[in-house]
Amino acid sequence: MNQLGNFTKGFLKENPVFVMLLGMCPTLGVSTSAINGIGMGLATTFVLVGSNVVVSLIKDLIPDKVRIPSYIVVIASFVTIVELVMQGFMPALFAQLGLFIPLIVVNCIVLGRAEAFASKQSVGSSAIDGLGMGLGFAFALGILGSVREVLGSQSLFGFKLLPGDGMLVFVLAPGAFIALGYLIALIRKA
Amino acid sequence: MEYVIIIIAAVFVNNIVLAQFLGICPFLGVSTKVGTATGMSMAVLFVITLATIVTWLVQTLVLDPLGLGFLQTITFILIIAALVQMVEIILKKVSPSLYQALGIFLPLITTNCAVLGVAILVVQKDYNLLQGVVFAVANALGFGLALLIFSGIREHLELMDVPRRMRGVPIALLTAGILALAFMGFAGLV
Amino acid sequence: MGRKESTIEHPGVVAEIRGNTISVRILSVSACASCHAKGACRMAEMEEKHIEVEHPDPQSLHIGQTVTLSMVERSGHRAVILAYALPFAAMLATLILVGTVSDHQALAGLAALGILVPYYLILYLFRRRLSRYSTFRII
Amino acid sequence: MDQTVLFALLSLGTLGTGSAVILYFVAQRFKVIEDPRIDVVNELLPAANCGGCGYAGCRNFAEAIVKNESLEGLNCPVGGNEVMQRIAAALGLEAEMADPLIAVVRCSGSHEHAPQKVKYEGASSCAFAHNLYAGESGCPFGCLGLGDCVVSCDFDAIYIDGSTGLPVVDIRCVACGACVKACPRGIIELRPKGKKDRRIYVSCVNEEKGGPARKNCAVACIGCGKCVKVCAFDAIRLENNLAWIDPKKCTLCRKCVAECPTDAIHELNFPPRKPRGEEAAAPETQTQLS
Amino acid sequence: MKQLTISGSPHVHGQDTIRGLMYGVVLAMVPAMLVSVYFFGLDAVRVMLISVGACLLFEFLIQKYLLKGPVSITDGSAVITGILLSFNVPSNLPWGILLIGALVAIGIGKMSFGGLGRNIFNPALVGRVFLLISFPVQMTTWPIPRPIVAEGITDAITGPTPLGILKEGLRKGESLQDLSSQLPDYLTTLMGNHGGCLGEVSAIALLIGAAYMLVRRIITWHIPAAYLGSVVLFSGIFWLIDPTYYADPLFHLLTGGMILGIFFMATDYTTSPMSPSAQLVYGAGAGIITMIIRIWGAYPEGVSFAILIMNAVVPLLDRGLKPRRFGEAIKAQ
Amino acid sequence: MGGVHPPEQKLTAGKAIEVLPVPSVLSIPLGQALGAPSRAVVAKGDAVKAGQLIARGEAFISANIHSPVSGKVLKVDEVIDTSGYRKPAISIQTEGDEWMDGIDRSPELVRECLLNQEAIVARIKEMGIVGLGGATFPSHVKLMVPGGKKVDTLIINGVECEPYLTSDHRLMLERTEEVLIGTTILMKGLGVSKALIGIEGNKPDALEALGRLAGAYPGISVHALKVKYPQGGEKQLIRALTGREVPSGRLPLEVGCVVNNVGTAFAVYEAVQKNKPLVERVVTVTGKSLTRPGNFLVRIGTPVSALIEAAGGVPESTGKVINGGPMMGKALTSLDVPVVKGTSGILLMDDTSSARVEVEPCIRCSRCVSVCPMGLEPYLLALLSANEAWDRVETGRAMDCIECGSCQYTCPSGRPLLDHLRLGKARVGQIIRNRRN
Amino acid sequence: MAKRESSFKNMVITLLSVTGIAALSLGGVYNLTREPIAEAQKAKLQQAIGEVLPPFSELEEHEAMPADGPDPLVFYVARNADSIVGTAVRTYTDRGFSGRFTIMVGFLPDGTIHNTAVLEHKETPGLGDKMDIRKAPWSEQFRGKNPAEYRLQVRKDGGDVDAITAATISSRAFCDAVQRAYDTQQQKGGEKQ
Ligand SMILES: Cc1cc2nc3c(=O)[nH]c(=O)nc-3n(C[C@H](O)[C@H](O)[C@H](O)COP(=O)(O)O)c2cc1C
Ligand SMILES: Cc1cc2nc3c(=O)[nH]c(=O)nc-3n(C[C@H](O)[C@H](O)[C@H](O)COP(=O)(O)O)c2cc1C
Ligand SMILES: Cc1cc2nc3c(=O)[nH]c(=O)nc-3n(C[C@H](O)[C@H](O)[C@H](O)COP(=O)(O)O)c2cc1C
Ligand SMILES: Cc1cc2nc3c(=O)[nH]c(=O)nc-3n(C[C@H](O)[C@H](O)[C@H](O)CO)c2cc1C
Ligand code: SF4
Ligand code: SF4
Ligand code: SF4
Ligand code: SF4
Ligand code: FES
Repeated sequence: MNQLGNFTKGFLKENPVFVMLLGMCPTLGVSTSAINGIGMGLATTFVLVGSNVVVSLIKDLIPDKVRIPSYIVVIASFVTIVELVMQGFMPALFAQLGLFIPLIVVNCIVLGRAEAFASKQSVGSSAIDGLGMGLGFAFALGILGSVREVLGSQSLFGFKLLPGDGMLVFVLAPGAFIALGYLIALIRKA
Repeated sequence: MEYVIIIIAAVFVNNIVLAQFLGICPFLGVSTKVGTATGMSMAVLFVITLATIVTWLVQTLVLDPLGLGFLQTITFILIIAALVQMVEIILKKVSPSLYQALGIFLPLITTNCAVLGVAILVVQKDYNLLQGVVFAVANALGFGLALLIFSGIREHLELMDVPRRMRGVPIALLTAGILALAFMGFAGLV
Repeated sequence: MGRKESTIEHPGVVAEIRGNTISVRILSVSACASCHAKGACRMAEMEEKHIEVEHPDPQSLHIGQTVTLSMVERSGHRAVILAYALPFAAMLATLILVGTVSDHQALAGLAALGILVPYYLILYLFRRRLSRYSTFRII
Repeated sequence: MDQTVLFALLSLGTLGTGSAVILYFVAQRFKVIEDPRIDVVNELLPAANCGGCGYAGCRNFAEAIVKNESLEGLNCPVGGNEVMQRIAAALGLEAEMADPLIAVVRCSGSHEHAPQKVKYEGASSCAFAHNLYAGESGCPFGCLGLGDCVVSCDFDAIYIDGSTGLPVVDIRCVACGACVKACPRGIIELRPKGKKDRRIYVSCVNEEKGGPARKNCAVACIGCGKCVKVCAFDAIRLENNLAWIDPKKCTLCRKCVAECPTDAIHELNFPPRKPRGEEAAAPETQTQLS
Repeated sequence: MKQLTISGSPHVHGQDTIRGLMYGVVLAMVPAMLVSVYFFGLDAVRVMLISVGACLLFEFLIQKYLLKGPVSITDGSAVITGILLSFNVPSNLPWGILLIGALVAIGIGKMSFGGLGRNIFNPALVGRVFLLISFPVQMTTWPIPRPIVAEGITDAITGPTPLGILKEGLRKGESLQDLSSQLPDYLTTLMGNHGGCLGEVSAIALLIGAAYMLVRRIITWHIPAAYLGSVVLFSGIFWLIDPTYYADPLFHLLTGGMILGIFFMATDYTTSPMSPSAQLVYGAGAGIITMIIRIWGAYPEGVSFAILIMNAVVPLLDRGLKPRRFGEAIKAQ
Repeated sequence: MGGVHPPEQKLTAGKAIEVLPVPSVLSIPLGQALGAPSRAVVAKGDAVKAGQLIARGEAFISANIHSPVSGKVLKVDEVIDTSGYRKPAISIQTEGDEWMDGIDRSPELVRECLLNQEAIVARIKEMGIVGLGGATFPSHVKLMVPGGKKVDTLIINGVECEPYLTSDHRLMLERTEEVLIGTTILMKGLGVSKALIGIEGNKPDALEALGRLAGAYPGISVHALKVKYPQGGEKQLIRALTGREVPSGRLPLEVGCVVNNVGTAFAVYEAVQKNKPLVERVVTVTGKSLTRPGNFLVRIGTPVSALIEAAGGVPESTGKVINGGPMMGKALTSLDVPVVKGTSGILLMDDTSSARVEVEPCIRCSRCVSVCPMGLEPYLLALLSANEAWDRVETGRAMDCIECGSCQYTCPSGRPLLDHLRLGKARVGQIIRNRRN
Repeated sequence: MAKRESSFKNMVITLLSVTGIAALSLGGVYNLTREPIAEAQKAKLQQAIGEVLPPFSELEEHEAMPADGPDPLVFYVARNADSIVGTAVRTYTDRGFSGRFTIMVGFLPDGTIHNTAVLEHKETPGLGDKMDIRKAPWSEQFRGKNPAEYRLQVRKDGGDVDAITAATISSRAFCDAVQRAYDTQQQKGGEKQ
């Protein structure tokens, strides 16, 4: 597969959320607004790219049997970096995303990519793969966040589209499930 | 009374799956057989409790005194991963037949975000150990409750003519959404 | 007529035949792996386990053959209770007991972890008794 | 060095070693890495999960292929030779060329040929109707027309023709065999597709004697044996009053088709017949023979 | 003689049909509909018409254009959903919100699962709770009933429901005795002259319908009895413990759509369990959850949530509580 | 538990039993009794007398068949049976009416039975008596109580809960004493001292007739039962009369009972006291548009068409001809099929009254669950069967279903529940058999 | 390069080095971000104090136990030169819909409320969170009111405060928090402890 394909497949064809149904927890948890969704997506992208690069750099140094723990350490390090940096420089967003930032560690997309892709490919394509997947994730979260924001508070990226309150359900937990359910039904090939 | 409140809050009002969006993957993944779901809930109960005790000890005895709070994510994930594996090894050593029966009966228990999430939440909420464990147990029970209810629904839906597009994950998410809607009735209980 | 009980079934591959004892390799997958995306998300969560099964007619099997193992659901539940529910109860009880008696949280925590050692030791002593419970069949 | 960094180093180092030890023991025993070739093969398979290969799903089939280390006797009917060849190439194995098959409905008891004598009401299930009674035309072997085969087909390749009441197989058929299993009367058979899709087969499964068979259906095989006699290639077998053409021996010469007094033998996709007497010299027959 | 027909036995069929049962339920709701029109005037008619019309329309559109299957809007189930949805909203609800409610009830609650008989949750309640959480203001602004004969049609004034008064008052620390002057008496709640949804106001009209359904055997006694019993028991115990803080059972029964829920919504075939024992557990569970929400929850009334929660448990109940099998009780001698 | 109450429609309850003239050609299927088909002992061209053994039941569960008429064997071949499939049968051309020696055809009552237990069973076996309540189970097998089992009660099934059918009712009225004597013989054959006769409350005349005479027969008592379908089902009847429940998958023997139909009791009387094999039976021919519905004494092997002819011919509006009652009977594909030992009635139904209602989705109304006399969940079993989840069909105890049809009768959605259940039972039965081997 | 073999030694070494490197780099990042994080936290507080008080030059901080609460309130006394401009009180309530929330209330020396700001809360988005000025103008009504004559209760309870629609509980709790701040300020707010 060419590099461009590696990059774009994450958006629709292999979208981690809509098609592969990975990382459901953060998807549902932080998509209360478009901004939150995209913020989370970008944080994940950073971890993905970083860990993909490092993993593909050190892949030959790691004995098979400690592969997974080593990868976990690598990923957890990047997550911690994101945590610290966000806490320092984006405290508001960090407060919004809360628990889900440390939970990037267990997001299957991240480990899955490290394990399935980066551990076999070159640094360059691993980075691109990570970027593609990460942005695909961000894209999905952004869409879900937008839908929930528009329906839930009649605004988008914080701008009020219509006066009034919107359907509160979509800001709350049930709306997350319902909106994602219909989005997946819409996007999947029936 | 304090514990009762923690339990009611975690099981009903802020159900870990339906309101906090943790452990969605196993929730959507395993929950098609009622028998398996109960077994799985039991296993998760044990693992979450064990992980909470260990991580609490590490946090209060090691990380906090040394000012290493920022290493929380990375240490917790490593500890939990190792713990889960250790339980497996011990079980295998202790009783191969038990271990075999579990192998057929249950999917593997993994370090999913529910386990890590609860461990982190316990620290975030400044609980002492007993509170923390009660909180963890309550969350595990909430997880089990959601899993059990849901496995019943899924088993039932499997026999129904759900429209093609909605089959599988979309209808599961939708059902989870309505369930979350129903659980909002418990709002304000604590 | 024997009433049929609910059973759990699991595919496996015959790995070894020793007399009437057949060793079957099964692949145990993680909870999330039962979702269809496991191809993309295949972390450590796959393990091979060997299950020993008695078979009356080992000649009918050959190594590498795909077979289905079946187990009565009830023995699955019993295994869960022994492996998880009881140690959980022991842990919780110790924690509460030591916690209230000594008022020292860390101690209580360590004691709760410590109780698992004797528990599993006891389980170990009874392993022969336990092996009677879980019986598998090849179907 | 900063104290925090030192502590971090110490505690994480301990932890790392700790997990290394644990994982060492874990790995010793049972950590497996799935054979990556399974994935490769799985990717090549059509993901229809129809079970036509004899395995529970595509992935199981992929496992079987990789484990088997040979493609002998393994075939994915959906992907056909093309896919098997690609798999062979990927694994460095030899692919067996299988004749492509297709489902053939061996009943011609349409409303016209086998008039309806009674009317059926009830569950739309051939399996149930088969247990209940002989069928609307009275033929106890013929198609019940309730479409169990249609339901079983994952490829929408078989449908009931409203005017005849009989199932029709179209080109989407991948010969997965689901309908063969579904039909309670064993009417459907997987037969070689044949060159240019040409096929000759006995379109009847009635094992009654001539009289009773004829009574219910004008185009039933009556077991008269004329086709057996006329076949020069010994391709036709007569058992239980029913003729069956062995596709391995049949050369598509079409002699039997003309001979059958009840038109029970069907030919498909042949050019219109030349006047009698010339067919032996027909070029198709020649190529088939060689 | 014409052609013979063949089929498996039995060769005869009883009287019941889906339509017969569904329109029976509709008929049972007529008294309550009339009372609601009496109290809320044209507004009630408007809400009911929009709700039923929208439910039918959405069901039609979805069946025809999304599912591309047969259209079965005449079977009466969507009519019931429409009426019950309108019974569960205040009479002054804006039409836009009502449309959303109908879309949610039919689209999310029913058709997404495949339509009649396949849904897990009570469609009307899905719509209702969705609205309640989405539009808390509009959904909790209750016009005071003003019998049309008395006043003619004017803009209604709004006021709280009896349960609302109770919850608010208790929160402020007032005792029931303090509140009793604000609360309607039993006769008023029975007749329906107090604030609330269309269908929760007149207990007597609903009871007439319920009696009709029981007599015609459209519903059986199990669910209502268990529901009623557990509510009475639960609220009774607390009432006996502290009558200044906990309202009496009769008050709970006659307010907050309890009668509507017990007889018309908890009994929905599709979303309730099958065996009598499971039905008893289901009813009792719904009663207990209702009372828990009423007494300790944020919402003054809990019927909708309780029924939805029990709906979710129905598959488990069906699985665990089987009908008594012949030959099971008495072991082989 | 459970049950429905379909309109009774006992049109022929007041019609006395008529003797149907002997037809010229009869065909007697070899597989009339439950169990293995009998083997023909005559060949084409043989001359036979009425009452002569023409096929022998050789398996353990199998029954002898006797010629119902005198005449010549036309062929031993296949005929279309009730379902349209071909089954082996003996065809006989009637010639005269000559009976085997020793058969007493006089109406005279013979009260005293001199045979001992073994001889009774042997006689019943020899005479080819099978249960006439519908299942045609060879009666002698029921009398041979396996060692270790203890039977204390004989139950005589005079319930006749199927709508329309009245043959048992007429038999109880017109052959009251014979039925009672038959019962006494069955008691002796079984070695029990107690017999309970169960009759639905809607047949007061039969209750009265039997009740009046029963006093003279020690051990026999007559009981009125609640009118509901399927009160006559063996297990339901046992419970109604004794309070005992036959455990799932077991025989009535398990609770010390044996159930026989009143027709069987009458046939036993004739076999033991009059040496007469089972060659004729009472058949109700009924239907709302029939001009002459009635109860007929018919030779086994008589074509159904002849029977209907006697009842006034097939009305134009007929849509369905049913062998048996409307709840459990089998629809016929052709009127040429013969009356067999198990034929209790021939019911002609109009298109409209027998047409199935439109099938709609199950609305989970739970009516089927509440009417199922066996406490099953028909909606679920049917759904599982349609989804081919055979293991769950089995654990749901589909095999307990007595195929009474109450569930399908009552289902407002018109679901073909019993159709699916039958299929499920067939498949599960197969699976169980395979597992045994 | 060939994969390294999974010997025990190799594994320990690998994991040690991986964790070691991780620890080193994380320690590094932590040291780098320690400052900004502390800054950010302080800034949030500063901003809140700035919002609720008129401009000032010095700030002084002390704590005091309220009469009716489990935890102390924090007082930030703001001065310009020597005159007190006002006092910001970090107060809380446990009667929120989802438990405790903390707000900052600024009082002018005469006890008039200058402004309020929400610090942390878990109230329902779209309902209770309207008490946050960034979400809705609801809390503007407190500006310039003196709790001495202004009854800090929602109208439903006979006070002067208009409740947030459908979030009376949050509104009530908000009043509770402000009242607690006012009471404590009146009793012991002025003096240091
Ligand atoms: C395999 C088999 C064996 C039976 N054995 C006996 C028996 O030993 N004794 C007996 O009284 N009935 C026996 N029965 C008869 C049943 O109890 C029952 O009377 C018969 O199946 C007809 O019942 P029905 O008309 O209610 O369907 C047997 C039935 C079957 C199918
Ligand atoms: C649903 C159902 C209804 C039945 N109704 C009757 C009935 O009304 N009268 C009767 O004699 N047998 C009836 N039977 C048959 C009895 O179960 C039983 O087989 C019979 O009485 C045994 O007697 P037999 O062997 O003499 O036929 C019914 C069976 C079933 C399954
Ligand atoms: C999911 C949910 C969230 C809620 N969130 C709040 C909240 O944040 N603040 C609040 O005061 N009430 C909240 N409520 C409570 C109700 O809106 C309650 O009826 C209301 O506070 C009191 O009614 P009123 O304000 O209309 O008088 C919530 C209720 C639910 C079900
Ligand atoms: C007794 C009875 C009660 C019903 N109750 C409801 C109800 O509460 N809400 C509703 O949407 N439909 C109700 N229906 C209609 C219908 O069953 C329901 O929409 C199904 O859930 C649709 O599958 C009821 C029907 C009956 C017969
Ligand atoms: S027609 Fe039959 S063989 Fe062909 S694809 Fe369909 S099910 Fe398979
Ligand atoms: S071919 Fe077989 S399965 Fe298909 S409709 Fe005919 S009888 Fe049914
Ligand atoms: S399931 Fe069987 S026994 Fe039960 S009602 Fe239906 S047919 Fe009768
Ligand atoms: S009677 Fe019919 S509609 Fe009712 S539950 Fe049974 S199958 Fe479903
Ligand atoms: S993302 Fe939470 S469990 Fe998988």
